[in-house]
Formats: sequence, C-alpha cells, structure tokens
Amino acid sequence: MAELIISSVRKSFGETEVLKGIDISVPSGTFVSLLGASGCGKSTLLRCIAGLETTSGGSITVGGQDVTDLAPEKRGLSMMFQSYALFPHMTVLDNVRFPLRMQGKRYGNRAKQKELAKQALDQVRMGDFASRLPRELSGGQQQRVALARAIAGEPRVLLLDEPLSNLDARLREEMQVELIELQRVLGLTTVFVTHDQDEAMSLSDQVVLMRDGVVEQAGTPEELYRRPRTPFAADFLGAANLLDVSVEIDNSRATAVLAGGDTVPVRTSNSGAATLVLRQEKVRIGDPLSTDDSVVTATVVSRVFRGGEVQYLVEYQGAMLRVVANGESMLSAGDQVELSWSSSDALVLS
Amino acid sequence: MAELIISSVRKSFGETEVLKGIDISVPSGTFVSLLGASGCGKSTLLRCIAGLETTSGGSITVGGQDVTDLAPEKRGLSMMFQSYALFPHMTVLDNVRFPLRMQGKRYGNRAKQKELAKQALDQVRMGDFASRLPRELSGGQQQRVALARAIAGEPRVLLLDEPLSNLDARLREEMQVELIELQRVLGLTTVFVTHDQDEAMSLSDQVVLMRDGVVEQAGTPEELYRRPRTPFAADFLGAANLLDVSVEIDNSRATAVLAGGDTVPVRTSNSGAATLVLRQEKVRIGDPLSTDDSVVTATVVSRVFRGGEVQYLVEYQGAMLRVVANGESMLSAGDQVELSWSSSDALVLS
Amino acid sequence: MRRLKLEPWLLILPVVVLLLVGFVLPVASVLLSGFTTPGGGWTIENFTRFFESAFHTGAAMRSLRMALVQTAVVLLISLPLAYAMSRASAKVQAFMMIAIVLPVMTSVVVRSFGWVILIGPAGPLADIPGFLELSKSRQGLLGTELGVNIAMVQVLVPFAVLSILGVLNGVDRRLEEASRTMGASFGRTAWSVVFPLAIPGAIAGGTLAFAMSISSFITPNLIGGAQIPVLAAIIYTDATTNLNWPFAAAQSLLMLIVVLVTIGLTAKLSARR
Amino acid sequence: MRRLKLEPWLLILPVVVLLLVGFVLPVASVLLSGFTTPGGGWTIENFTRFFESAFHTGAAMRSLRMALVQTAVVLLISLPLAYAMSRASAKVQAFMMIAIVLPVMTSVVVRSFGWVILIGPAGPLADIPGFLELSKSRQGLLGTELGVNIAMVQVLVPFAVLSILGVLNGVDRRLEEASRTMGASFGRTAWSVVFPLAIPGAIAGGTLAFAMSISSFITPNLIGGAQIPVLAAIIYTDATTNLNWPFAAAQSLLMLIVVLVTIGLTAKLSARR
Repeated sequence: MAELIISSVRKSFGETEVLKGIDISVPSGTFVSLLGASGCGKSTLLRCIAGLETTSGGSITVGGQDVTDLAPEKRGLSMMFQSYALFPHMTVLDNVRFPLRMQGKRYGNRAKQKELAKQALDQVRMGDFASRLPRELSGGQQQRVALARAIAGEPRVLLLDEPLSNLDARLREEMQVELIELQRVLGLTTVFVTHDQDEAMSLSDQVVLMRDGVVEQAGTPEELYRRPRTPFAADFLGAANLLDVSVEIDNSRATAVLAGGDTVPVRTSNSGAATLVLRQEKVRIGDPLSTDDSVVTATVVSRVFRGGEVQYLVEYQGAMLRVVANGESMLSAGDQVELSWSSSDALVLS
Repeated sequence: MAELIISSVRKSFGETEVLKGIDISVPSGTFVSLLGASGCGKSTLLRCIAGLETTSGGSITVGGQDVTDLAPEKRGLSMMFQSYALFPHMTVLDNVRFPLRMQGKRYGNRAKQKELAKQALDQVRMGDFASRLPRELSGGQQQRVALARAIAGEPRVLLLDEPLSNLDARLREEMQVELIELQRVLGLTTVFVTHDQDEAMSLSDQVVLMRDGVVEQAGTPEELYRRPRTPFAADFLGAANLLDVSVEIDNSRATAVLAGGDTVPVRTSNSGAATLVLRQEKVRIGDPLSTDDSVVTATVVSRVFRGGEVQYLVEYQGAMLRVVANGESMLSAGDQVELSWSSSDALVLS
Repeated sequence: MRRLKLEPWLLILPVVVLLLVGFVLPVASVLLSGFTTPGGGWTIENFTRFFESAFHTGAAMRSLRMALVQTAVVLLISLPLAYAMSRASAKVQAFMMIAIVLPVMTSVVVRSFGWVILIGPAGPLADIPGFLELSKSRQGLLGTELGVNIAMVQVLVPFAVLSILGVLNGVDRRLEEASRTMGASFGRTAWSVVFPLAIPGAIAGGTLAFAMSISSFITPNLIGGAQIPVLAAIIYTDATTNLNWPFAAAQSLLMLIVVLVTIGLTAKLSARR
Repeated sequence: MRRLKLEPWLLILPVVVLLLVGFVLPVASVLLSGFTTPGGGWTIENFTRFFESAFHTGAAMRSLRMALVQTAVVLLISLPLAYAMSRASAKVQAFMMIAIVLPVMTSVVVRSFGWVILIGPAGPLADIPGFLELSKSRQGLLGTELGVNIAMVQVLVPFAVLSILGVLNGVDRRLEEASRTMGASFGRTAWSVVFPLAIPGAIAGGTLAFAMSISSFITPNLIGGAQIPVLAAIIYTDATTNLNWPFAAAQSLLMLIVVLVTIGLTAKLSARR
C-alpha cells in the first residue's frame, strides 16, 4: 500500500497558482525524487506535504491517515533542509535528541533519549562529535548531523529539500552513497527534491518530473530516460538533442525528413510534424558502425575538454547539437564531421 | 608578458597558515582556474589578489605594477561574488554604472556613463532590464547583471569567486558558454575560483590545483588530466581509481604487482611501492579488446543508473573501484566481472 | 505559510489588546480634556490661549527647532558609529554598546552636572560661545540652546545607534567588498552603499530621537534653566504646579500632532525614494 | 580583512574620543564629589548618612525591587511581541512599531494621567487592588507600587522590543519550520528554539529597561506620589531643592554601582550558558 498519497493537490500564492493539481503515490520504503527546474513547484509541494504550507485544494494521506489539515508537528514526518537548519544553541547531541524530546514519553526518559540520539549519530558516523556545537563542524559534518536528526524520530516519511546542493562535487557524491544506504537499511519512505537530473536518477526508485506546477512524467529513472513522453522530459533527463522533423509513413515504414532535406528511418506510427530526440552519447562522430545507421554531415563549432571525454558543439542546418567523443579527440572549430546513429536510438515525439 | 604575477604569497589568520607560499603567473588574456576542495585557500588567494585581504608575505603584481599594499579600489581589478553582491537599493543600470561612476572623469559625464553601462548590459543580453531592481530578477538574470557590472569598468584582471555555484545544473551550463565567449571576445585576463573539476577543465586555459595552501599542480586541463603528478591530482581531476601496487623492473620491462597477486604491465622506470591510477572510463567491463590488455577479476557491489551510462562500484581484493558501462548494462550486485585496460592507459605514480 | 504566520499573534493578542485599548483610550480621553473648561463644558479656549501667548508659541518653536537640530546631529554621529560597531567583533560591539549606553544609565542629575562642569564658565568648552559669538556673557554654554543640544545628543545617540545597528548587522559585507573592488574608496563606499542601506534604521532611530527630544524637560531645565523654556517643561508645570489640566492637555495634543506630522512626512519622503 | 575592519574606526575616532573623554571625565568628577564635604575636604560621611537613613535605604531597595519586577514583566511581554512582529510583513512590523512607540512620544504628563484615569478610584482597574488585597484604600492603584510598575512597563516595552526585534529579524525561519516538522508545537518551538536564540537581544533590552527604570522619577512621582519615594526622585530633590550636591552625587554613585553589578551578573550568567 502506498505510504504517502498526494491527491489533486493545488496551491496558490495570491493570484499565482504554483501547484495545479498534483497526484503522486509513494509506496512504503521507496525513494522518490521530485525533479524540476527552479520555480516548478517541487519545493512548495514538499512544504505542503510537511504541513509548512497549507494547500489550496486536494488531500494528502500518510499511512492511511488524512493529514491535509493537520499541523506540521502532528504529521509524524521529518524534513531536512538545504541549509540544514541545525539549532545553533544546542550541541550536536541535543539537536539529534530534539525530535525525541518533542515526542515525549514515547522515547522514555532523558537518558534513554540520549542513548537513541547517540545511536542515530553513530549511524551517520558522527558519534564522536556529540558534544560539539553546529558552528564547530564543517558543511559535510553538519549535513550528517541534520540527517541523523531527521531520522532519529522514526518519521513515517522523510522529506529532503535539496540537502546535498551546498556540498562540493566530491563530498556530494560520497553523501549520495551514504544517504541511499541509510535509506535502504532503515526502509525509510523518502521524498527527495532536486534540480539535478543526475542526482535524481542515481538515487531514486521513482522520479517525478515536474514542470510549471504539474507532473510532466513519473516513473523509474530508466523509464524516464529511455521513454520520455515529451521533448521537455527528454531534454531535462539528460543532454538530448532535439530536432524538428516531419515524419512520412509509407508502407508502414516511417521516415523523418530533417531540416537539410536528409531523411532518416525512425520508429513511429504517427505522421506529421514531430521532434526527433537524439541523446548525445548515442551520436557517433565519424564512420557509421553499421550500414543501417542514419548519417548526416555537420560542422564543429566548439570543443570542450571534460577529462574522460570531449564535448563538441556541432551545427547541422542551423541547429546546434551536442555530441561527445573520447578524451583524445582533437577536432577543431570548422571541421566537417559525419554524425551517425542507429535508428533504434532515435526517439520520435509528436 | 604575464598580466598577473603572484609571487611567494603567504597568508595567516592568527595561528593558521592558509596560504603557504603561492607562485602563479597569469598571461594576459588567459582564463585561469584556481581549483581545490573547500578550505584549500583558493578563495583566500582570490581575496588577496583583490586586496580584500592583506597578505602576510610575498608580492602581487598587476600589469607590471606592484599592488601588494594598495587598497582594493586602486588595483584596477574587479571581482564577481558567489552571492552576486548586487546593490539592492540601485536599479540594474545604476549597479552596472557604479564602477564607471567611481572611476570618475575617466568615463565622462552621467549620460556617457549610462550609455557605457547600457552597452555592458547588452553584452550579457540584459539590456531590457535596465530599470529593474535586483530583487525583481531571477538568479540567472542577477548573475548576468553582476557579470556586466564586473566588466563595465574595464578591469585589468577579472576575478570570479564561484559565480556559477548558485545556479541549477542546466542554467549553469548555459552560463559557462556565455562566460567563456565574453571572456574571449573582450580578451579579459580572468582568475576563476571553483571546486568543480569539470567546470575548471571545460572553461580554463590553465588550471591551478591547490591543496592545503600550496599549489599541487598547474598546467592546461589536458596536462593535469593526462599527466597528474600525484595521486591527489589524479583523483581530483576526474574519478580515478587508485590502487597500491609494487613495481618490479626486469630487463627494462616494468610490472606492477597488485593486491591479489595479479601482475600487470606498466610504463615506469621506478621500482618499489607506487600508486596505479586507472580512470574509470579507461576500464572496460567484459572481454579485453586486445590480448596485450591487463585483465583482473572483480565483484559487482552496486549499480547506479546515470542515464547515458551505468556506473558500477566493483570490489577487487578489498579495494573499491568505479567503472562505467553503457546505459543498457544490467549487471547486479554479486556478479563476477572481468575488468581490462590497456597498459598505456594505466598511470604509475611513485 | 499562513498558518505559521498567524500563530504568534494568538500568543500575544491579549497583550496587544491590553496595550492598545487599555492605553489609547485613556490617553485619548486625557487629550480630549484639552477641549474642556475647568467646569466641564466644551471649549477651544485652551488652544486660542496657547496661540495668543508669545511665550508659549515661542517655547513650542524653540522645542521644535532644538528637536530637529538634535535629531540631525544624532544621526550624523550615529550612522558612522553604528557602522564601525557593525563591522567590529561581537565582543567589541558589546563593549562599545555598554560604553555609549552607560551615560544613559547614570542619574540624569549626574549626567547633566557632568555637562555643567564641561560647558560651565570654568569648563574646557567655556570659550566656545565667545568664539562662536553665540553668547556675550561669561557663563559658558549654560542657559544656551547649544548647551542643551550637546547634552541631549548624548542621551539620544544610544537609541539611534541601537536602531541603525540592527539594520546594518543584516547588511551583507560583500556589498562593501564589491564596491571597493570597483574603484570606490572607503568613504565613497560608506556614502553610496552602506548609508543608503541603513536608511530604514536611521528613520526609526531618528523618529525615536525626535520624539524623545521634544518630550524631554529635565535635561533642558538643568542645563538651560529659565532662559531656555521648552514646551514639555511648560506642560509639566501647568499640570503639576498650576494644576491647569485642560491647558496642559491642549498643549500635549499640539505636541503630539507635531510629532505625528513629522513621522508622517519622514515616512512619505522615505517611501518616495 | 584587517584593513577594511580598521577603516570605519578612523572615521569615527573623533566622535568616540569626544564621547568618552568629554563625558566620562566630568561624570567621574561629579561622582567623586560624593566624597567631599560642602567645604571641599574629603569624607565618606555622605555614604554613612545614606546607609544610616532608613528612608534612603528603603527607597533604594524599593527602586531596585521595582526595576527588577518591571524588567521581568517587560521581557515577558516583549519576547512574544517582538516574535510576532518579526514574523509579520515589513508593513505590519512598521505599523506595530509605531503603535508601541507612540505612547513614548506623548508627553509624560498625558501618559501618566492616562494611567491615573485607568487605575484611579473610578477607573476600570480600580477594583484590582481590592481583589488582590494589595491595598485597603479606595484610591485604586494610585500610590501603589503596582500602579507605578504598570505605567513604567508601558514606557519600557518599546525599547526592549526594538532590541529583541533586531536579533529575531536575523534568525533563520527554517529553524522554526524544522522544529515543527520534528513534532514540536508552536508553543514549544517558541520556547525551545526562538526564545533561546533571542537571548542576546533580551539581555541588551533588559539591561536598557533596568537602567531606564531605576533612573526614572517623573512617572513614579505622578503615579506613586509621596507614598512611593524612589531613589532617583530623592537624588533629584537633594540636588535641585536641598542643593546638597555631595549627598546627591554619593547616592548617584551607589545607584550606578548597582546598575553596573546587575549588568555584570547578567553578562556572566549569559556567558555561562
């Protein structure tokens, strides 16, 4: 059964409708990401779930209980903030003990609470810092303490608002691994807000892609990446090249006509104007591997070295396409190159 | 001639030595990145160049003029901050006009200054927002205005303190392209501070990798990536796998003995304990392409879907290695896999 | 969030009601008594008497002028002082705060007589009036507006500093740094960046200083004496010595109107910026 | 940065020197005069006389007690009030500020007589003393410590609110939100998270309120009258009516010491936390 059910949730600030009817169902123990650009409503939705914003319509159910109109402290959730929001006047241990203390008798006396808080700290490998103050810790350490505090009260749902975005790239990768391990071990139902599609894909069981207050597409990371339903989803989930094409169907064989008049075989059953989606890693520079491959000629515009690979911006009939080659590739601006791809890697969205 | 010369610069805060003798020379018109983890001293160095911190030793020369003891306003530089630091009480145009106004007669009267400020705004495509206040702009727009303000006063050196780190992933990539184009067009000598090795590599002519207040290695992105001088540099510049090995040299053929007793050919002239560096994209999963390749057997620990590729964590004799496969790869934890790499891709650091 | 925003009000609603209803009503009734005769009837005689008396209108004009001068000087001193404090460490900031608040904590008598020594005929500042030709007598600044203004400024500065400091503590230091790197000297940065951002604090502090100044009468009495009669002192005498309640109330109402108009004008001016 | 930190001080150094040297010295010399005889010799007679007079020590104890009670009540009111204001929009915050500062801006006479109406024999609060059995007479709260305390609290609240508001405006709202999501109700959040963070502001505001309270004498005189003599009023009378300067100075010195000790103790207590 779904632990968290969001049903037709709406939210307006004054005249502005930020959430326009959201339906999401989060099964118990799964990790769900709300993914989207800033302003898409993902953070507002998280705050509505937490009870920090009142909804303008719809309902939110946690573990079968309707919590739509409950005060935040009565929902049995916990939330971790981007800024960590550790209490500066409390020690690390007292910070982690806070949810236990607030839930009172359920966690026994002071000594028992301290023991439980200590255990939560140990789980994030911060047990040695129990008596420090938050300001004496590094960003990564504060982050771990905030996580310990969020899980200490055994929340029914754990809400995470871009908790990793203040960390630098290497620390962030490390924390991603720890976060996901902790979530699996504790079996926590988790809702994670992020604008980083890479983070969403690598952490989540389910990704909910949001756009302008509505759910654009939801599914497993693989589903969203391989079968995006809209050009927006295709573009957001990974650097995709989008080309306007016109599809012609002849004897059940579909052909897309590109801007330059080139025709390439595609797999679709709808004719007419459409968008051809080409993932950058599916486009090869140079000779095609198979004679069935689609081939077009383009011009290199710029070259960016990215370590393991080189990213080229190439121009094809006025459209800019991104393609990658291995790190040794040394083409320069102005070079003519052949781009090729397998027709099974080209997606058509109409 | 080098536009900016940093020579033996030291800086201590109380007992803590943050910069321990830094030497950097930035040729005119080049884009140099100071790269390092938080706390390595890169931001302090930038503030010393700007004159916002006094140095504890060494000298800083701009365009042949020793500026070590000059007040910040007399150095003819400009700096762009992570938080943008736009003046909230001035319109966008007045913000951009500020450096012109402060430099007085050099930029003529009020009308002339406004015209020049307008031009700078047009260069970052923000001309239409001249009469807005900063708080009425989005993060990306504020960032553009801050950039226009930083270039309006024709600084001798442009200093950028992680200006892109507050933007979300997609906007960030866009701004990287615009920033680098603007820098090339104006021929601005630029010092860019970042903790993101990908950003440093894709933007810079030169990368200065810092660690604990010293320069670990400096050079072009390609040099640092292909010929790191230390395991730290190899690891920082891109996800590298580091293995402790023992090198034996027999008849000028070097062999590395790995933890499991496997031996692999390497290219080095020093025997003894060393670190074998394997970039994750150089390690193949499955059958070797060539019979000369090194092959070891490892166990899959975890699988992370990243869209275009799948990243595996595999265990080889107690060491965790990261390797990538294409997005369709479906190995699962516990599977035995063969890892192979070409000996020319394995770097030995002793 | 609406819910979280409303909750604090529930907590303090009784207090707000008590403060407003419990206070505004009686003050209003006292002020209304300015329109009554000693017998109890309605009249505007108290107001006509005020405007016909050169002594009273003169004192009112003097009070207004002194309050404006004092407020201006207080702001000129408090802005840079609060700026320096906001950029000092928390420790130095606390120490400075105590140093400037301490005078307010001593008895008004001691404080005033400290000034009497300083600006009296034998004091180090005694020659200022001769130098400035403000006073021909050899009594120093005692009994002069300048003397009262000096003593009052010291009382008012702490309140303005407190108010401006609250705003400046919240101003991002990088704004100043950005200004410096763009060619602005320290002084121009203070003038073009810091002080404009301190305006809300300066308005609050200035308003407070103005209101406190115009209603003070102990310090003006002790330093200025009978030569510098201020309206607040006259009101006090009318109420407590002459026991002419309605007249005191009428003058208080006029004083309050002046204060409210001043606040209104300042708010208008600052909103137009 | 060291350079940027020092520059503001250069700007205000003259002011600081003027404030400290120009003020502390004369105040110190006035206070020292507490150790002199009217003739000019040195003596501690003024102090022995004070401690031997039950009237004087009684008034001093009363002043201290009233100042402590007033400060406590002021903080109890100001903390939630400042909290509610800090969470309101800038507009509401400004409006509230004006509402609580307005009473301070009216003449002390009008303000006090507002209270006389409220708590006098015919006022709506007249029955409180009978109910509380604090006073057997039918004069309401006039001439009682409770009456003076109520009137003084109103004068002091704005200063404490100003001070606490400055601190609370800088507290991250997400701390409260985090507390709420972890099972703390609104009240427990205020108590466990918000108020502890407001302590620096409460200390500053409380100190200011205490010092202002102990040195006030107009309001106590108007509400309390001769039945409630406070030390500040006695000092004023000794200096201006009895013209016994050394005695007034000696009592002022004692009052200042009490204030300084109180501040010192508070600072110690708050540092130990």
